[in-house]
Amino acid sequence: MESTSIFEVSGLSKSFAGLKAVDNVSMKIKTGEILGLIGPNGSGKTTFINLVTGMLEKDAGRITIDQHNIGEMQAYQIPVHGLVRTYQTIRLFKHLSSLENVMIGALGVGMKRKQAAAVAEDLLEELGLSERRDAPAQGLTFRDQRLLEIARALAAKPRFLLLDEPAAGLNEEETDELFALLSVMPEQKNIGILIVDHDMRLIMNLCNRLHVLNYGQTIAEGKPEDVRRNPEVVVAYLGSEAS
Amino acid sequence: MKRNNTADENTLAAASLGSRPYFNFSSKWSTVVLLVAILSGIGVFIWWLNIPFIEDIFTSSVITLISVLGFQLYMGNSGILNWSYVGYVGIGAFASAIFSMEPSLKAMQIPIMYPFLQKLHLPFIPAVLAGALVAMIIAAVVAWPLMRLSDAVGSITQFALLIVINVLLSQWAEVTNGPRTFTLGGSRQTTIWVALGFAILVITFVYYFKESSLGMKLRTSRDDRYAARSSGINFVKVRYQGYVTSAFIGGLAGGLYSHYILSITAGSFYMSELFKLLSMVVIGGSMSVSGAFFGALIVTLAQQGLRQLELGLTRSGFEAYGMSEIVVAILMILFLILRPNGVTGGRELSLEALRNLFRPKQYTNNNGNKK
Amino acid sequence: MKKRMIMILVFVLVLALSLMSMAGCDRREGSESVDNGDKLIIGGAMSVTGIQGSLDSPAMEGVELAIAEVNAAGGIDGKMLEFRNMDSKSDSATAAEVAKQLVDQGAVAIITSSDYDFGGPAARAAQEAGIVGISPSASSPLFGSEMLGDKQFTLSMWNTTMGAVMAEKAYGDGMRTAYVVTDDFIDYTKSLSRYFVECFEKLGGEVLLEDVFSQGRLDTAALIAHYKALPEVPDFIYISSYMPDLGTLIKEMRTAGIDSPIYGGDAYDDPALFELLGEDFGNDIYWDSHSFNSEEAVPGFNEYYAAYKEMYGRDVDAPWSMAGYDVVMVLSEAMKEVGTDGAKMAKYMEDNSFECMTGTLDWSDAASGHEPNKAAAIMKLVDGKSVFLGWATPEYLPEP
Amino acid sequence: MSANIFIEFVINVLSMGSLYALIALGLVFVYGICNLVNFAYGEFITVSAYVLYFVGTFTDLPWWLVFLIAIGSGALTGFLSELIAFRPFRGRSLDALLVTSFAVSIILQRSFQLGISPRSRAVPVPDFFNINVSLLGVVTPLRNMLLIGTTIILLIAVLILMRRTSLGIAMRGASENFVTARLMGVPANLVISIAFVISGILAGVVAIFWSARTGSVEPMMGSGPLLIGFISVVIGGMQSLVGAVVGGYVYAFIANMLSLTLPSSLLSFRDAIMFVIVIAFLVLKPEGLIRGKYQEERVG
Amino acid sequence: MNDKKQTIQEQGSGAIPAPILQVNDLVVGYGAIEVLHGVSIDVREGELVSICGVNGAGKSTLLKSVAGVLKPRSGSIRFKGNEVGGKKPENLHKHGISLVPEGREIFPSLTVGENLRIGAFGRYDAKRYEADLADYFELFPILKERYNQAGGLLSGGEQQMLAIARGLISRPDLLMLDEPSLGLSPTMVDLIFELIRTLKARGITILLVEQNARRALEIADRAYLFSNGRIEYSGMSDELAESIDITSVYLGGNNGGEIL
Repeated sequence: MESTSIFEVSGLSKSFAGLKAVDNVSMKIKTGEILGLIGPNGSGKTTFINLVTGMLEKDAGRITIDQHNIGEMQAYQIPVHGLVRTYQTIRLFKHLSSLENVMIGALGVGMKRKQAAAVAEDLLEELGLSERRDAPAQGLTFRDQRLLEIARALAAKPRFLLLDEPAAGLNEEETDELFALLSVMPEQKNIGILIVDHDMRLIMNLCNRLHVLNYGQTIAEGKPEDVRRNPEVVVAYLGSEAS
Repeated sequence: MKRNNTADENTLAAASLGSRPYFNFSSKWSTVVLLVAILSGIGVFIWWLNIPFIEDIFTSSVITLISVLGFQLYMGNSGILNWSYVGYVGIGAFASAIFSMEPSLKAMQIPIMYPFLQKLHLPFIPAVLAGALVAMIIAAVVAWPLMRLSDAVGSITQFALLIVINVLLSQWAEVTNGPRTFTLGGSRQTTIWVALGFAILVITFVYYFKESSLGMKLRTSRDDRYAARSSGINFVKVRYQGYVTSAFIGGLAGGLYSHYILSITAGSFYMSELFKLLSMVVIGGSMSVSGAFFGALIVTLAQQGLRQLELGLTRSGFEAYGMSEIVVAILMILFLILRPNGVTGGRELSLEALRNLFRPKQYTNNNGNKK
Repeated sequence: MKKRMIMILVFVLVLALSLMSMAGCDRREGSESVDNGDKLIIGGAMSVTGIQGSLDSPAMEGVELAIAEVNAAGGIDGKMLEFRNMDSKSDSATAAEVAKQLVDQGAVAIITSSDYDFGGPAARAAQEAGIVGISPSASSPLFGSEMLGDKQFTLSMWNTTMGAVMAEKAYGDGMRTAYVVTDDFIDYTKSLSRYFVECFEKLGGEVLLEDVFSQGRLDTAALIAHYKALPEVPDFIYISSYMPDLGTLIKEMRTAGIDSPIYGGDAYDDPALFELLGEDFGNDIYWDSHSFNSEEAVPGFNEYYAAYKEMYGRDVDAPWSMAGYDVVMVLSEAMKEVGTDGAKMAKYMEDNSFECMTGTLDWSDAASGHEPNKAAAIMKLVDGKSVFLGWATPEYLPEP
Repeated sequence: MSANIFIEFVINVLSMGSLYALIALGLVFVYGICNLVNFAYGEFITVSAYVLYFVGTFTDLPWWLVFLIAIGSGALTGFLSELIAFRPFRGRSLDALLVTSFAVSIILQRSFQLGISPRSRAVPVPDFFNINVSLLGVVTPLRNMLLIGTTIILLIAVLILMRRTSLGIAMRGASENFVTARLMGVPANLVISIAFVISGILAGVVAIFWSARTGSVEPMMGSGPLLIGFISVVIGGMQSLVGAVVGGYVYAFIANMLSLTLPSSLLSFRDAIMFVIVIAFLVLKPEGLIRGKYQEERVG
Repeated sequence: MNDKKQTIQEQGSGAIPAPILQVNDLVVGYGAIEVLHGVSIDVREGELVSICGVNGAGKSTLLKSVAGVLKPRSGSIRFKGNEVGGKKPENLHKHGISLVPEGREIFPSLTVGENLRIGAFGRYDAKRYEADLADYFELFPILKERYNQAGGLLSGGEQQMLAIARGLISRPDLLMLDEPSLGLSPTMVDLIFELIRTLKARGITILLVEQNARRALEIADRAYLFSNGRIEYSGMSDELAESIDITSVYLGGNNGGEIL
């Protein structure tokens, strides 16, 4: 019913003081699928997200959504092209109410106020946050803050959602809830999700495909069960035995 | 619950309390109504008292209130202290004075004034508005490159800007009569009613601004500018818009002030004025319009009280001149330490807040739906 | 808990202060009825703080002294005088505001700050209320009935006199070329230079260069450089400025080896300046002022000195205190004769001449601006001590 | 004639620059550690100048002891103001600190007005300060030479402190990374107190030379040096001690150039010109002048 | 150096030495988030204890709490028998806790020598310092070479060496290393682990947080496996390495990882 969009990154590179944080990474996501981006600490995942969302300037590479070149844009120009993100350390507008937080997501992509409010109301309802709609975001529980951040991202009606460690700080039960929420989202909303997380239980079960980084380079790609058995991935995570 | 989305922001904001039938009109806009009611109440009472000097104090406090509201509009929503703000108040004051003064009077008082300025002549209210516009345009011109700076650098540049404005106001003799007093001819035009009228407009506007999408966007840049950016908000742009708007209100306050006091110098729009505004906002609570309102109220009362005290003490042989500033400064530091969000704690005065005041506190972290 | 305690304290403090401000109004209402009671309030909108403080504080001492004297002699028709000063903080806006408050408290006259810029707004408030406003030593010609209204006076000679006297003095001393430095801070400093230059040039003198600076933004290096770059060494330097920059400038010029005589106006009459210059630099400096602290210059000074010493326990400070004293004496004479009505008082002051500590004083009528007709005292600094040279009235008086 | 003007110019730049360098150094010490542009710094200078006035006028102590007491009082003011006013704000927002220092400045200023007098007081200085010396045909007061000498000695002292002693090295470390320095056993309170004390000592020295130049002290005298220090620090790059010193001399150079070249009618706009330069500096290369922790932190 | 080694050996020959660090039921969090939900560990004198686990499991948080950077919400931290929870980092350093922070945190504009000098700040002893310096130059020859260079100009591996030397030079009773191999090239990682092994041989008590589980378990005496702010497994490291499928802890279990 809805068209398929494609988010494509090719040859993305970035180095800090000579150190290659992201090194020639390419990736492609379609709406309706969930791609997991994993790798050991310091492998360049967060840098990757910062690059594609315009928070950092890339050294080289091309980033497009359906032919729109978003790679040269400022961070604030990107959401309107259908790409939004969340943060590992939750970044909410702590003095704004839950409703306002979500509305911002919609206002940010140019929606009118009335429409934004309606969208926000619906999303709060959907994520079970309606009761807290007028409470300042900083008073919410950690779980609710996570959900609220996702709601804010969804309010922009994105085609692609980048989740940076959404399960960090959640307990097992909450992670299960998150899984339930995310697993149906691609189809329901026809969006593509790129998720970075360390919770392998979540990643392995949620993702259609995985993309593994180490030292900023792609070391593996493919179905979760394949990636898991990939010796290079295991070495990246656990280290090699001493030679 | 299906909601009717044709309602404007008022009802929208109030809808949280869907389960509270007796209060369907906006809980949020009650803030404006309450503040305006308090202010006009005091105004009418003072008018009824008919003591000229109290009326004067009130009028000048109302002008200060307008100034504080403009200051809060930017500081409260963007979280950035605008050190140069009083400079715009000064620009507004001088510009409107130049606009409204009789050309012949200008020629007599400031013979070296540029001829095109001497020729300008506008009636009072248009002159004040034009003065505010001048302040706004100057802000619009100088501020753009400064807006992307933040934190320490931002503060420093704004502070430097204030000094530049002050030097220009105090030295540009062809415009402002230089370091000497600029005296407006004629009688006082900013009466108690004019001031009150503008104050009511400005309270409403500042509150509206806060709740508008621009205000909301500005507030996001205060809370987290990274998240704001990734939510599609160009925080440099919204800051700029907020800054310029605030300069307009500052200029407005300046124009009302010059037509109230009738003799102005650049020194009136410098450190001690900035300090006064700052103390009001800090004591009242910078994040809410009510905070600026009550801050202005408290500091004005304290200063007037202290001035009487100064007088009393001095008459009894103890020189106490300058004490009021010291007390206000200490008060401000105490507030910063003990209650950084001021008396209002960053909240707005509203009917609901009033109700809560008279209700035992029973909620700890759940203030969404308490009984 | 502690926090709450402090919050409550703060609240109580604010409440108390606001009540106090109400108490202020009660007094006002009281004082209105005091008119037929037993005291007359003389309001003071003088600056205790800020740059003007150094002139106004001594003047206030003179005011208090005179008030005590008048009251000791039975007051005005049995009513005691009360002096009520509110600090105008060397700020024109504050001056206007406090003057209004004083009017509302029932003041029968306002003594303003000793300067047009800081005192003018208070005088305007007095004029609006229909009462007399008078400045002890504002010398700008703007301080008069033309700019401020028909009930406003200054006890001081105008800068026309002050500038002219010094121009004639300098020319008489054989000075032909001048380097003039003007502090454009207030009208006083600016107009003084203007009249000086006008008179000096009329006499045939030549001004080699007129330099300008602003109080608080003094750049001695620049001025000295300008001086040294002059095509010829000027006979003397005329500086129209104020303390503290005045002191710094003279001291730095002397230190830089510039030893031309320096001439100036009444702002030089500041003990802080004498002390600052000391024996080393305190020579060859001339100025004119309102009076001088000696029996020789002012008959009756010794008596004044004794009364002052008894009241304040120290020597007479600057001659400004005498101006303050005179102000009260003039006001009380007028009140004795015609009562406290502002218009009548003003008329009386216009019509009569007064024998003051600061010399004989005769105001012109309101139409010609209440121009004070007065002699100037000429002084010289010798080893950091001021020496009285005599009284002078100018031959030629420039138009204000 | 022109040679003389040149020599005089050089002497002016060197002596004024020395004074400005000391002022800037005092500001940057606190800024480096606490990120605080200390508005009350001008009042530290005023305190010392008043002590100079009181002790010098009302006692017969030898001049060097008077100077020591004045410098000590500056140090004490720095220490106490940190303890009472700034310490409670540890870890709070930058603006809260700035506003506090602003309030402290107002409190001190008004206290002088209230407790001493709004009028200026003549500050006694030892006679040799006013002796003139002739240098390459230019007459200049000896105190200018003393100032240059004192500045050199103080700079060397500061340099030794910061480069050779553990405390100095620790302070430099703390200004780069406070948390890590604490992990190495560098006590936060000590480092911050020392920064304020050094700032106060420098304020004391500045007070001596500043009031020797103006000859007097009055409650508002601190604002002049504060602005000068402020400009110098910005020119020099905010964080670095060397930068502050260089900034002081550069400022003196620019100011003297403007004094010489600007017509006197424009001279009063000099501050405006200086501050426009400052703003331009900050806008064009904020990261070049202000290094390290002031860059916006990278996300993630 | 030598006398210290001996004391440990003497102690070692007797009963099990008392724990030098004992953490009980530690709960730590930032803002709304709780990171450690009741963690208990102990470290005995002379031991090398390793803490492994995926990113975000709370390993660094634990070290920061022990070092005094973070304040515990509840639970106790006892060091050499004294309660130290919530004390200031500078005081803890004086008591002998030294943390080599994650990301090295070298003072970039200070020279290598000055970096080391700060490391000894809390426990500076001129005589010992010079001797130790000479000793560390043997261990880290590169530091001697670069002694007068600014810390920021060193390569990542050199910086890590410097950070470790800086942590050691105060002769701490407990050295905590936070992810020393992070972001280093494989050869450099080898070097660092070799170094840690040497330090252990010298009798230094070490608490090591390391993502590289295989290597960490290889050199550690004992290990704790963290997951989600809790201890998942603990024990002697060789036993751990054999008995648990570490891969599943890191990369999710074969089937134990099903959700719902």
